[in-house]
Amino acid sequence: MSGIRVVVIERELDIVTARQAGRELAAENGFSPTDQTLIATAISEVARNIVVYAQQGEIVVSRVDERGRIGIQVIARDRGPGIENLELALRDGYSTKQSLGLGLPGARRLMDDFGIESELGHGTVVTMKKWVR
Amino acid sequence: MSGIRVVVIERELDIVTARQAGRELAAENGFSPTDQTLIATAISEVARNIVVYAQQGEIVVSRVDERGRIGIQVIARDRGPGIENLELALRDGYSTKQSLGLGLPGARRLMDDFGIESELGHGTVVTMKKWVR
Amino acid sequence: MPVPILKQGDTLIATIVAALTDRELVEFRDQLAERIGAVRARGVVIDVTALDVLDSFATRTLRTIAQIAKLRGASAVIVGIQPTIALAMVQLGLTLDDVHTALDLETGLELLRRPR
Amino acid sequence: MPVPILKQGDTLIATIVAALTDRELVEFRDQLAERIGAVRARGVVIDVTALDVLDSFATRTLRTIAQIAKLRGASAVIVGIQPTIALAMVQLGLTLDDVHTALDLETGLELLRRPR
Ligand SMILES: Nc1ncnc2c1ncn2[C@@H]1O[C@H](COP(=O)(O)OP(=O)(O)O)[C@@H](O)[C@H]1O
Ligand SMILES: Nc1ncnc2c1ncn2[C@@H]1O[C@H](COP(=O)(O)OP(=O)(O)O)[C@@H](O)[C@H]1O
Repeated sequence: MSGIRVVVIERELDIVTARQAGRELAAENGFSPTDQTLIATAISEVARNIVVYAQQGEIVVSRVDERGRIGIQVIARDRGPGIENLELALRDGYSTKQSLGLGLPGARRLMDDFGIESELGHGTVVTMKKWVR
Repeated sequence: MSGIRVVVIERELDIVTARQAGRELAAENGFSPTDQTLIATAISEVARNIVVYAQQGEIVVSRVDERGRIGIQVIARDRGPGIENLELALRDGYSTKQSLGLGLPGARRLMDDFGIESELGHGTVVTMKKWVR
Repeated sequence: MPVPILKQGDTLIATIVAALTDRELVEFRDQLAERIGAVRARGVVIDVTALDVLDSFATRTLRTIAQIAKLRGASAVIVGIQPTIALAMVQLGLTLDDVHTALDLETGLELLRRPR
Repeated sequence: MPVPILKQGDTLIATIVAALTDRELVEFRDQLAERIGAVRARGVVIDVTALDVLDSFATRTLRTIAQIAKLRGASAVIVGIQPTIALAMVQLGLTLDDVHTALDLETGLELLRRPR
């Protein structure tokens, strides 16, 4: 029951690896099958964004324990181009690649906590958590 | 026909208790079944906000008599994180949890009077009234 | 209180018998998604006649249930929204535009029997 | 891993047997479009039972496949979306409104046999 997994993201296959790592850690920490799928789906979205927009980066999934509350934390981190307008990027349907634009706002809905930091030219960090119910 | 009820809000079940207390008081004070439902729905929204955003707080429903006008007053009070931008929070569709964002603006439409005070780090108080027709 | 889900032919009938907490509603959502598969249901009727309030959370969950049913190959119909509750929903700003609705169980079942 | 596409009468049955990368999904899309012509298919069933996740990219690709099939004269049905995956899709904001869905292979084939 190790508490942390790091998946380097640089190819499409790594998206699958990352979401499977997240699902396994969630299963080990008592998340329901439903929540395992929600977490895996959120990871898939942010991992794909790394491949598409930043080419490479990493996903770190870890167990968290905040004042007795058990959960899982997902950090998606890259040194890509960054996001110019975070408010826009979090809006349903907004996409600079004419894709669905549901990745970031959707991941936010799938998880309990969601935060994003980005600096143009320096990269993006998405931090998400979900708590065991 | 007591004129005041206090419901402590700290679990989801308390949302149901609070809206039922509001409905009963409204019924006792001559509100139509339609208005009873509108009041109960508004209470449900502000009570859920306490559970979701502040974890705990209370709902106070009371009979009011302002210069012969009979009504019901609902106060929803918590010591949660407060609301940063009240104007935004009252806008249809605005939500920091990616939910529908209709709770506050909807409750305002359901009631006759609606006021909200909030201080960051200190909590939120919503005060609403509806008059017997 | 769990929501009873009955099977009638290839249709599931779920009758919400009392005010539900958010958690109970979410559990009902997940059970229904499972049951559709277990009984190979082609239609689902959700009777909300007994609900005291349909607030934004409940309405969103009902819409989610209808969308999940569709992805599982079943049509969902919400029946029994009472007049005062319908008014409250409209004033809140909730419309269920994309969800099938019918007056009551009978008309809901009729709606499902039509060729889809 | 390529997606096997079988022919049964005038119907193609494609079974996704494991999590697919984006590229594999796109290759599957293009192969299916070809095969519809090669076997003169009137219907296509895509079985996604084994998929671990249906995220926004996969859902968009499935919708594209259904639309391509339509333009090539074949009806497409997506079958086997599991309950937890259906929930994740709805929460993401994905609904497949315009695409036929059925519980499993059997009901999917049934759906295609009905007069179109
Ligand atoms: N890691 C990232 N690096 C740079 N830009 C990003 C990243 N993730 C998201 N974005 C930007 O935010 C927009 C919205 O992202 P998202 O909601 O996932 O939708 P989509 O990927 O379908 O466009 C993207 O179109 C892109 O411009
Ligand atoms: N009691 C509260 N304490 C802190 N923030 C609140 C409270 N009530 C509402 N809010 C904030 O106001 C926003 C809008 O609330 P609301 O209109 O009820 O929509 P929703 O709850 O669907 O987000 C919420 O997303 C939240 O950020």
